[in-house]
Amino acid sequence: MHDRKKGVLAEAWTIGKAVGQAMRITFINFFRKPVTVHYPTVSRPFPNRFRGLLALTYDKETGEENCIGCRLCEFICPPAVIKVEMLKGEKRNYAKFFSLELYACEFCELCVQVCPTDAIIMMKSFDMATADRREMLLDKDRLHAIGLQYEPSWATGNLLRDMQQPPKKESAKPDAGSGKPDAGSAPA
Amino acid sequence: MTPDRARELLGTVAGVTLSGAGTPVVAQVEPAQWLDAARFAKDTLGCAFFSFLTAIDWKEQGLEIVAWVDNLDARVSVELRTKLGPGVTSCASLTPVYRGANWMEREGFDMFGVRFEGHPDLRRILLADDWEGHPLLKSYAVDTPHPPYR
Amino acid sequence: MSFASLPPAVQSLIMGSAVLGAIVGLLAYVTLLERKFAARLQSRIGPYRVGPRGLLQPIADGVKLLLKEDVMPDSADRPVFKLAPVVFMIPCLLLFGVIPFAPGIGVADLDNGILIFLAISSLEIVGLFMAGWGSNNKYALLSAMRAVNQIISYDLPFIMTALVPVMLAGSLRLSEIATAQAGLWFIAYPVIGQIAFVFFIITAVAAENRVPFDILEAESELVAGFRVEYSGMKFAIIQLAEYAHVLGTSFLGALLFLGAWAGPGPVWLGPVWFLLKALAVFLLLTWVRWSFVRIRVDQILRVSWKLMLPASLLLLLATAATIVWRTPHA
Amino acid sequence: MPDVRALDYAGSERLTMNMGPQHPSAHGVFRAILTLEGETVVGVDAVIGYLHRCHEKLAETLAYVQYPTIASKTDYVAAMSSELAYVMAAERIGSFEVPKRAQYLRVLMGELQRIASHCLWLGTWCMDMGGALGGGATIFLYCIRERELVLDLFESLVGARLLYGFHQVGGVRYDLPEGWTAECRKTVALIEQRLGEYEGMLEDNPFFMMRTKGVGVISTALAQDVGISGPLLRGSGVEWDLRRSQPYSSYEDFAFTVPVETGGDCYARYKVRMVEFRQSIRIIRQILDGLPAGPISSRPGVKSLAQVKVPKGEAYARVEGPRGEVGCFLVSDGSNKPYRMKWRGASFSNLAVLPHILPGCSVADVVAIMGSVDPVFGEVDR
Repeated sequence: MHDRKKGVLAEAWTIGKAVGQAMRITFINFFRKPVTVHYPTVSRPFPNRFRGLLALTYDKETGEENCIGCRLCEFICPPAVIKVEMLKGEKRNYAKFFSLELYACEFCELCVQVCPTDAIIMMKSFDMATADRREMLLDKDRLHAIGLQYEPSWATGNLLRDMQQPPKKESAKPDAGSGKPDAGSAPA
Repeated sequence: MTPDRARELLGTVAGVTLSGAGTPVVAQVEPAQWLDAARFAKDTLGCAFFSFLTAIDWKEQGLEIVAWVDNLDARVSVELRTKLGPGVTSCASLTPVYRGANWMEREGFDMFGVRFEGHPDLRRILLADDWEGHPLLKSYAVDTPHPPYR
Repeated sequence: MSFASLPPAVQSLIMGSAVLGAIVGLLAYVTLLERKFAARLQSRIGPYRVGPRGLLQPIADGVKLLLKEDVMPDSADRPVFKLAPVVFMIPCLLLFGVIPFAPGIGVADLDNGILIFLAISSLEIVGLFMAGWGSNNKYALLSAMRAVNQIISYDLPFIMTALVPVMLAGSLRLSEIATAQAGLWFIAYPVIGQIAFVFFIITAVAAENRVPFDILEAESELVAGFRVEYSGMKFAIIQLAEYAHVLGTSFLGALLFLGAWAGPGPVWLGPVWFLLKALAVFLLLTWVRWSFVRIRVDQILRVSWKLMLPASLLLLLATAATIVWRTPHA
Repeated sequence: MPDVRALDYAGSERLTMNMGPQHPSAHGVFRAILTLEGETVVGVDAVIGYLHRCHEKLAETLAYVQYPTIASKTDYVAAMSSELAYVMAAERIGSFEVPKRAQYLRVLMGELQRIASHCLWLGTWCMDMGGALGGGATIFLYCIRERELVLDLFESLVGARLLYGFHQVGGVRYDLPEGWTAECRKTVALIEQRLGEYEGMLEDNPFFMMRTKGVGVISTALAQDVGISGPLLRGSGVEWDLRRSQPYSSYEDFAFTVPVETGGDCYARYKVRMVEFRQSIRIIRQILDGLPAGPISSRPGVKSLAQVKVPKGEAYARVEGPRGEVGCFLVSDGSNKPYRMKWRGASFSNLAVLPHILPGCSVADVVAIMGSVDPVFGEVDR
């Protein structure tokens, strides 16, 4: 504590200055606006690309469900929480069965990315706490209902794949992935 | 010390086969020479920095131990490897040369069941003491039932 | 029948109950004050959910702690474990018995009030050590040993510093120290007053075991120190007692240096002024607490014995010399 | 680990004290069985593994397209650098090229991640030293306040705050959204200003100096021998920064200094990290100024599991993470899954130094030293 080279008074002065400095900084912060968000009453604005609750979508024009039961999301899912069975139809296929174990989901957005029909998307919602674990086992109806309940995030399979598209050999056509920073604010 | 010079020097050590080019210098060592090769790397090549030690299970060809050391001043990396051979689970410990090998070898014992001879404190490190089997062996199936949690 | 015509014992009883009630109520809100103040220092809001702006938070805390399960370790030294919070609490509340809150208002205005105050103030260590020992917990034991070390080494400079105003006032009676400041608060006394006040704050922080001197709580090392095994109401009592001790010291600081109840306005505003000044001292202690990191036990002891104690002795000497110098020779 | 019995016995009773796995300063789930003589540590047995999740076995069962999203769970405080180590190893085996823009984005994220991670380190370290009910908590909350701003940037980029899944083999998955660069500039400017406040609260502060100077000295020889890396190694006087000595992902394009301190104590490590904060900000500014246009991935976006196949081979990719050398040793057998993956966690090696330096310290120093090592147990136990 006591530096022998300096005098006691000089030492006391440095200590006093440092102490004053620390207390000054806390005092400055006393007058800063608190950063706390009153969570359940006020919610932080979601960014456009928020990766939240998963949902299935309907086609906007025909009102049909988009999922064709191709099982790509089931294969890609790293924690293997998606289970799909396909129902063959005449014009197109459907998902006979679609379940998602949200309690093990890690929200990596790979299922969204691989979906060829933009059927599975993510929602701007994260508060899914529940007292019953079984409520987090989402079936097809629940997923469709969630899709109508919340606001969708920006990402869909096609948009994500476009963004990552490498330049085509020879014909470098400008697309969402190349060129200027991409317009993440455009809603899906 | 350059990678080439390191290669040249390592070539003079008995039981060392070199492969690859540039950095890292990959030295395939006979199991009997394992400790000597490491000591040579540290003392002669100046590889004082011990990066990691691990094992690879080549199924029927047995285990291979890999250690990676660096000479930080000359920026030369040396990868030491030794094939223990089928069925062999014992290997000389590098702890007399590198103190950092202590935990790495405990992990190797934990995951692969390699008995490092001369290790001061060879216990399981990541898994529980009463765990059965060595999970990173290829013979250990992913869905092997484990003793119940307590 | 007026209050003054009652027998002294009854007077003390009434006054004591009144002060006790007021202090316990005040303590509850002092915790809220500290939490709110600390929160703002840290860019937070602090408790805001219970009642308007969190004003009911202390009550909610109390109810919660009352309803909590009272866990006692199996191998604890039961009588000691149970008794410790009470032994800890009593001296902390007794402090308020000797403080005069305004001329004539107070439980007992003793002619050696400050000595009694300082004596009682260091008694808390008994309860503290009992708690540490009785818990049969290594963390608690270490903490209790640290506590004994620390409190003994900081009570000495604390007492020395508190003696400076005593010398300036020339009396051990707290009310006389207060009235002696009618002209000039002792904090405004040239040089000596300011140094003494700074020393008082440092030693008070140390004697209250607050950061940066809170090595006996030291939750990053000793989890919660001596109270690690306490829960429910016992924990609440310990917590309350700690705050009582801090508040008592704040009152003492306001009395010794800030002129106690002196202030503009009518006489009946005196206690209010005193309270405000005490709270200001309390906030200063809080501000120090929330601005520094903790120091190590051996360093704390070194600071005390090698720096604070000699320095406070010197200060005392200087005060004595000043008084002699300024007193006209008869 | 020194043999406790071999140490000189002063005649007082010894106390065995468990620090952790449930302990306020265990930084997760670390258990140090301390043998105490009074308040002095005479023996340490470090127990780890409480957070073991078989990452190395898991990697053998997951494809190259899947694992990067899980790699972020090894070092969850610096997820960007752990993901990068994995994809770099795969790219190195397959000699996949990465577009310039993607490389710059990786550096950008790595440096932002370093800021976020160091913020957390500073906060938790001060909390270890200063108490959750004291000045330590104040600095902790300030640091977390600033870290949140960086996480906000990540969130607006990838949509997640902690586990990003930003990298993929051949590039990155997300391009910058509109307005992101402006936001980023604002954030780093703010953080740079606030850094001065942290230093003002800590440096010259007698309490802080007493706690850190000369505490937990790691000698250069011990540092190399045990294989500690990152700020700890540089704090012990070795100039070794993978960004400088073995540049990856276009780090050679940027100007920055590698701080080296020779003290080897907690204060030296603190100084190194504080300089790194500023150097990261410097690199970020350079990237934002010179971010090239172009594709963000040399391979099309992930569509199926078998999309990325890596030829037979082996590679060791090392990345300078906030805690040091994050390495991924990958052995490929030509399929879409690795044959073997060894994860070299920086914290694992850094933590292994504790049994060598703790004996002789007091209990209070143990937490200060452990905090200065900055272990993340996701990476230690993997």
